[in-house]
This record gives sequence, structure tokens and C-alpha cells, in this order.
Amino acid sequence: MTGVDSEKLGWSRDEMARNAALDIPSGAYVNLGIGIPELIADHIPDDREVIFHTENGLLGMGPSPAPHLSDPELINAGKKRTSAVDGAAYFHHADSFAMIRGGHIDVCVLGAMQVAENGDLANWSTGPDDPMPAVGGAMDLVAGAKSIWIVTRHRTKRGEPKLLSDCTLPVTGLGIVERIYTDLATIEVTKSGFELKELAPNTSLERVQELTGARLLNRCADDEGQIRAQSVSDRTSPWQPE
Amino acid sequence: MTGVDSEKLGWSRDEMARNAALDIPSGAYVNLGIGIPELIADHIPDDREVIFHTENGLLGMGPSPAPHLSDPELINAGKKRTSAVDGAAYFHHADSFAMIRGGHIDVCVLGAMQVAENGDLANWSTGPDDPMPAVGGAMDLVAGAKSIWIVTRHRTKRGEPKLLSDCTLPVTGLGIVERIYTDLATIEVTKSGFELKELAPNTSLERVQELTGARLLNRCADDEGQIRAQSVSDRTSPWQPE
Amino acid sequence: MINKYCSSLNDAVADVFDGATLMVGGFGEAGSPIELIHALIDQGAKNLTVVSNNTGSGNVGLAALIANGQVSKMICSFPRTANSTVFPRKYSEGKIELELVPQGTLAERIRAGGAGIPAIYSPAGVGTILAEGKETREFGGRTYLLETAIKADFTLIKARIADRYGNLQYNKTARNFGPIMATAANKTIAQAAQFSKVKCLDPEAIVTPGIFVERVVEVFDPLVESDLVSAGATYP
Amino acid sequence: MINKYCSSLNDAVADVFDGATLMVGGFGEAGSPIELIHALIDQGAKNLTVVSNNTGSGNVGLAALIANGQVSKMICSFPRTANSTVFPRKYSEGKIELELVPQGTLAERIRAGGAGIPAIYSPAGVGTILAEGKETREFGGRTYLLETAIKADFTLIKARIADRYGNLQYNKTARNFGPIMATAANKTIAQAAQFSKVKCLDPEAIVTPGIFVERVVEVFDPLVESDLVSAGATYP
Repeated sequence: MTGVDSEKLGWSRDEMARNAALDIPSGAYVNLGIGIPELIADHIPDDREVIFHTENGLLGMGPSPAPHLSDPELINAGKKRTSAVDGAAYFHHADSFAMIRGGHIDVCVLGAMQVAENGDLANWSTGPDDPMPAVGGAMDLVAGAKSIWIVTRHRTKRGEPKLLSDCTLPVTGLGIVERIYTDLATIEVTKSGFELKELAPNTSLERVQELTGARLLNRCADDEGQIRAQSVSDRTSPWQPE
Repeated sequence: MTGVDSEKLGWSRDEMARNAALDIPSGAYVNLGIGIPELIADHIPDDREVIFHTENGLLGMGPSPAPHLSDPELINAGKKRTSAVDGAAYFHHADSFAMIRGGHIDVCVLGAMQVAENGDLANWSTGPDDPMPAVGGAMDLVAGAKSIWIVTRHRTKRGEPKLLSDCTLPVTGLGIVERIYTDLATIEVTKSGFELKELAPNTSLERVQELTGARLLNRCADDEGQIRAQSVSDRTSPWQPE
Repeated sequence: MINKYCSSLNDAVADVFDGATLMVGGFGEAGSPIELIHALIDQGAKNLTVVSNNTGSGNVGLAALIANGQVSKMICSFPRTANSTVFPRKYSEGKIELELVPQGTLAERIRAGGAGIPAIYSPAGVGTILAEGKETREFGGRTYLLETAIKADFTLIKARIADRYGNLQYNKTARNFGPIMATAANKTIAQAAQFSKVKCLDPEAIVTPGIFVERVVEVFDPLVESDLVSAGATYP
Repeated sequence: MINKYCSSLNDAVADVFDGATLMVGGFGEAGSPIELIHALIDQGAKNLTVVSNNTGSGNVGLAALIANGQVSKMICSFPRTANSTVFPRKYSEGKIELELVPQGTLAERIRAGGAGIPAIYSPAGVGTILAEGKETREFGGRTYLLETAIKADFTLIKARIADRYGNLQYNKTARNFGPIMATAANKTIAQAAQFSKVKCLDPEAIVTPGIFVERVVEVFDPLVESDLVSAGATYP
């Protein structure tokens, strides 16, 4: 089974985003990182109201605007043009990061290069050879948001596992990741390590374990040792804001 | 000569305030303490524009309002009702004291219980027996404003000198007073101590020295050892904001 | 749908618990959430630590809360003002604790609490008796005091206008401590004279974004503390 | 009469001196004071330390200032963005220095500089390579980094509207670093798309009070950086 084949087995980018979106409760204040996390906004169920924060100074970020309504001075953290919903507020950078650092953001969903089983995250630098290090707000977000979730492919483009016993790349923060939504599984980072919450369709615990660089705990296994296939419709909002 | 008589010799409260007002250049941002300093606003010459800051959150404080226009939610630092000029701005307390602490206020004029010749100021507590200590913004103002001036009677109500070699009351700040405007004299606090800049009419260096608890330096003396009576009309704005 | 409107003052303060740290907005009467304080008197929570610039005046609002024996400690900058007799009396009798903090340091410590900054260095108060016991450190040849953040379980504030998200705007100098206290408490409870449709507030002019506010209760025509004090009113 | 209006961009930046520390507003192109930067390219000050979140894009604005050899050091959080090639090239050639700072720490250090706070403690970056060499301290069982204030000789920012006092309002997310950078410089120079009569700005909605601003210059129809980059424009 090649890497390309195995990718077809798992969830798509939109399905990964949907999996995370379904775990965000109504009323949450959420910051979405660049990349797959941005897709989460499109998958919030209609009966939930979630407020999106973008660290460059907007609470109440809306969807991408129609081209004729876009404004180069209304952008998101990825510097793409965005919109503001009714009830939004603009503020300066120190106030925006006070919101983050002060623990007011309920959930921040980021991409990852590596996640360790102790919750360490590496997502900002490819290491000493990085030709142009750039950190942005990642370190502030992981230090400040109440919950850090990761949405990422289970492996790198070269097929190497991203979920590891230890990060080998420079870390963004220590012990801060709570959940990981990959194309192959949804995983909770517990004191004991990676705990499998859900497997993607058409894959298996054994196969996903092979593609993971640390032990996967399976507390969902039933008496026969099989993964209890948790259907998406069963899932409401296990996570509650304080 | 009794204390009461000697007070008649010097400048009135309004004249003390005028003396300070004439030293404030156009364009200055000024914070006025409670008491005689508040009168300064009425004595700014018409050809100067000065902007008044009140630490409870207003830049561009105006004169006392007519009773029918007064608002219990528009007050000054002394909790008296005030007004806002065109071009004013409201802000919260952290921003207001950032303005002060960050060195953005050009001149702060306060009252005093005692001033020492090294520039120490005591103006917040009557000492260990103070039945109810209260500090307000005095310590922040003296630590933050670019220039601290004092407007005060030369002596206490009991006739004791307020200008001393050392403060005996608990200090508000150390080495921060630049100028003192009293009913008897205007004094600059220099590295060498109190330097007389101007004497009130109908008094004398000898008499003012008697009523002062530290040596008065007289660099204004002319060859005959007489105070050079500096007329108020000669004075423009010796002090310049940075 | 997010809706932070609370239908009654009593509901708004129902969960304030004995021993809680409570921030109360206001500089003198401006911005003092008098109706929320009165609801807290009715509610009866005791042994409160109250963070507020002053201690109230007359026998209403914050002064009445203190008079009612619900406050064991005040953290404030100016505990005596015109017509404030309740706190000074209790203090002289040794019945209430006082932590006196310079006003700007108080504001900055509250802001730090809301911003996830555990401590800052401030020049205010260096060399004074309020610096006694505080750690000092030099930066660039000047001495500063280490000042730690203040946080609270609850904040009570007064706003001019609010929407269902909890976005707030204030009135003139009644803004004072409201925006920073809103950030520094686990639960911020605001009274507002007016409820606004969400789309009516200009996003450029919102002072407190709703993320900092848990509950908003409408007090259309709030009491004026100085009028009550002049009239000799007492609560309850 | 106080009048901070400046009649030309050249006059506005005339006194920026060689070796100055310069804050430049903007997050990407939003809020970047491109006309003021171009005036500074014309003016020619060299050996600048520039504090700005990014390093510009294409060959205009901040990227052009760097390309012109006027910047010896950048203090920023994200030096590479779409279409930013000038800084990465200079950096790889060892021709420009970089101090990389987490974005929120950068903002807080600038705010501290403007607020007279010499240093703060921040949790951001603890345990990472950006914490190397930084002092750490525990508060409440958690580790924080000591972060010192950043101040500047000059700040260049972009506003939407200004009055003669220098009061400023911004446009949407172009606000970003403007209000804090305005407080942290010895001289703050703002370009604004519109000049307003003093009485027309709501005192409740002024974002930067004029006390923080030395000069305002009108740029009625500012250039759009992304349009210039798409068109392959180069300055000068």
C-alpha cells in the first residue's frame, strides 16, 4: 500500500475540518489557523453560533467576501481578504493578543508539522536549516487559548509520521495540544498519550498505528478488541467552554 | 508679623495659578491636580492652546459646565462635574495611566504638603497617624509626567514651612519636583537646591527665606544683591515640551 | 443563538459566592453599577474581596455593600472621598482590610490580569512606603517595582449600551475601569441603559468586545448616586 | 492653535536620522503607510532598525525600503509572506539582521514601551528556541519569560481619518499595530486618507488620542500594495 493509496482511504480535508467543527459548541470563541483549519468555519452546524477571532484584530470574522466587496484593509491572519459579521469588533494588536494570552479564546485550531504524545507541538520552523524562520502568532496562541486542537494530515508529504513520541523539529509550545483531527483518525492527547477517539472509514487500528510514530491507546475498543465505529451523527459537543 | 498678615503680602490663589499658567507653552498636554492647580485652566493666555488631561479617562477636558449641562458621568479627577472640548477623547484607566506613565503628559501641576530641596514631594499622607490613607493617582503622575510642578501656599495653615531640606511626611515620589509656585515666590528645584526665580510683591528675600525650611539660592540677584523684580509681562514660556 | 441578556438583576448576580474576589467598576459615582451592587446586597454573598478605585459614598451602592458587612477586604487607590464614611469607619475599627494601590498601578495590574501577563514592572511608588516589601529591579538605570496581576471571580460594571453578544459601549468618563475589569474576571456582569440590535453598533467603536462579557442586564434609567446621597438614601 | 497637519510627505519624514529605530505599522499590506515609506526612501536615512510585523512584499513599500539598503535590522514576527523576496534574500546573504519575536509578544513589548512599563512577563515561547538566553520566572507554578519594552525614535502609521490635534481613527483590520506603535515612539507620523474638522470625531470613538501623534499628512487615495505587487511595480 503506497502513501498515495492510503491517503484515499481516509477523510478528505473537508471531512477533517467537519470533524473538528462538530466538536465546537455553540457560543465558543474560536481562532482558526491557516490551511485546513480555515475550512472549519464552513462546517459549523446551522444551529450553532460560533464567533471567529482573527489575531490581526477582529472578533466576528465572516466568510470570504465576494470580490467586489473585498477590502485590502479587511484581512485575516493569513492575509487573505475576509468579512466581518454583524456584531463584530475591531481592536489593535495588543488588545487582540491580550484576548489570546488572557485565556479568552475557547478553542484555537492549528495545523502541525509534528505533535508529540505529551502534547508538544512543532508547527513553525523546519529546523536549523530553515532558510527564513517566521513565527507569527503561533507561540502566543498555543500559550494562551484555552484549548489547542490540531487539524493535519496524519503524515508528511514524504510519508513520515507527524504524530510522534517526541518532536524532532523546534517546538511551538510544550504540552498544549488537546486533540488531533487527521485524515485517518481523531485523537485525544491524554496524560497517558495519544488516545484514539475515532477511526476514518476503511482503515484499521493496526494500519493507523503503523503510520503513527507513537503508541495509540484505544480506550474505545469493545470487548472483542474492535474499534467501536463512532458515527459522526452520534457526536455532539463533548467539549464545553468554561 | 503674624501668619495671617504675611499671607496678605503674597500672591492670591488665582495669582499663583496665573504664575504657573504663564509658564505653560502652547500645545502642551497638562494634568492638573485638585485644589489650586485646578485654577490654572482659567489663566492660560488666549493665544495659547493647551490640552488638559484628567486621569480618570479624558483628554481635552473643558471648563466646569453650566448646572443644566452637567453629567454625573462626566467628571474630573476630583470627581467634580466637568466638560469635554471639541477634539476630546475618552479612554479607559489603563490607557489613561499608560499616557501618564509613558511620559506623554508634558506638565503635571500638583499641590503639596512638603517639597524637599532635592525635589522629593510629599502630598498624599499625613503619616503613620493618617486615619485613612488614600493615594489615588499621585504616585503614578509624579513617576510619569515629563515635568512636575507644584502650586502651594508657602507654609501650612499652622505656619510651618512646606519647603524643606528633607520631607518628614511619607513621600509621593523622589527627586521629581521641577518648579514650585507659592504665594510668596516662584522657585526652581535645581541640583543645588531651591533657586528663587521670582518674589511676590511686597515681600523680601530675607522674609521668604525665614519662612522656608531650606536655603534659597538667589541666582537672580543683581550686582547690588537685590532681587531683580521680574515683571509678569516679561515672562513667556521658559519651559518647552520635548 | 448567542444571547447574553439576563432578564433580572437578581439572576445576574445569583452565583456570586462567599469569599469571591469581585471587581466593581466606577471612579466615584461615574460608572458605578449601583443596581447590580444593590442586587448583590439582596443576594447576600459575604467575605468578598472587592477591587474598586473607591469605596462608595453615603449609604448606597458600594458603601452600602460594605456597610452590610459583605466585604472583608478592599483593594483600591482612594478609599476616602466626599461623603464616604462607611469604609473609613470600618477601617478605623479594624473591621475591614485595605490594600492601597496607586491608581495607575491598580489599572495596570487589572489589565495584566486580563491579558495573561502575570507581572509587570512599574515606576510608580518607588521609594515610598507603598513600595515596602516589594521587589525592585533596575532597567536602564531607573528603579521599578515588580507588580503582580489582579484577577477576579466576578466583575460588575455599568455600560451605556450593549448587544446580545455582550459588546459594550460606555458613557464619557464612566468608561474608566469597565473595559479592563471586564477582561480580568472569570465572569463579567454588565448593566446597560440600552440594549441594541447587533447590527447597530459600529464595529470600529465597540469598546468592550462581547468575548469579555458573560451577562448583560438592562437598567434603563440608572440611579444617580450623588442624588441618592444628597437625599440621605440608604440601601436596603 | 495646535495644528499637526503637515503639508507634504517629504516634510513629514524629513528628520528621520541615520541609525534611528523606526516602527512601521501594518499587518501585511493592511495599515502599511506605503506613501510615508516611499517618502523615507526619497529621504534616504540609512542604518535603520525597523520594527514591523512583516517585511513587505514585492518591490514597493517596506520591501523597497529594505531593497534600497536603508534597513540594517528588522524586529518582526513573520518576515516571509506571499510575494516577500527582498528580506529573505538579504537575510540569506547575511546583509540584514533579524530579531524574531512572537507576534503577541511583539505587540505587548511595544505597548509596554508606550506605557512606561520597562518589562513584562509573558508565557509565549517558553521552552522554544526563541526563549534561549531569556530570563525565566515562575508565577503560580507556570513559567514565563521576561520581555523588555520596545521603543522607537519614529513611528510611521496609516490611519483612515485625522483631525488637527492628531486624533486618529483607523479602517477595519488596518488598525492592527497603529495605536500601540503611536504610543511607543518619540515622534509619530501618520498618513490619513481624510482630514476631519475637530468637532466631527466622536470622542467615544477616537482610537488614538492626538497626544500620541506629532504629524499628520493627508494621502487621499493611498496606493494598494497588492495591486502594485501584481503589476510588478518597483519603487523608486
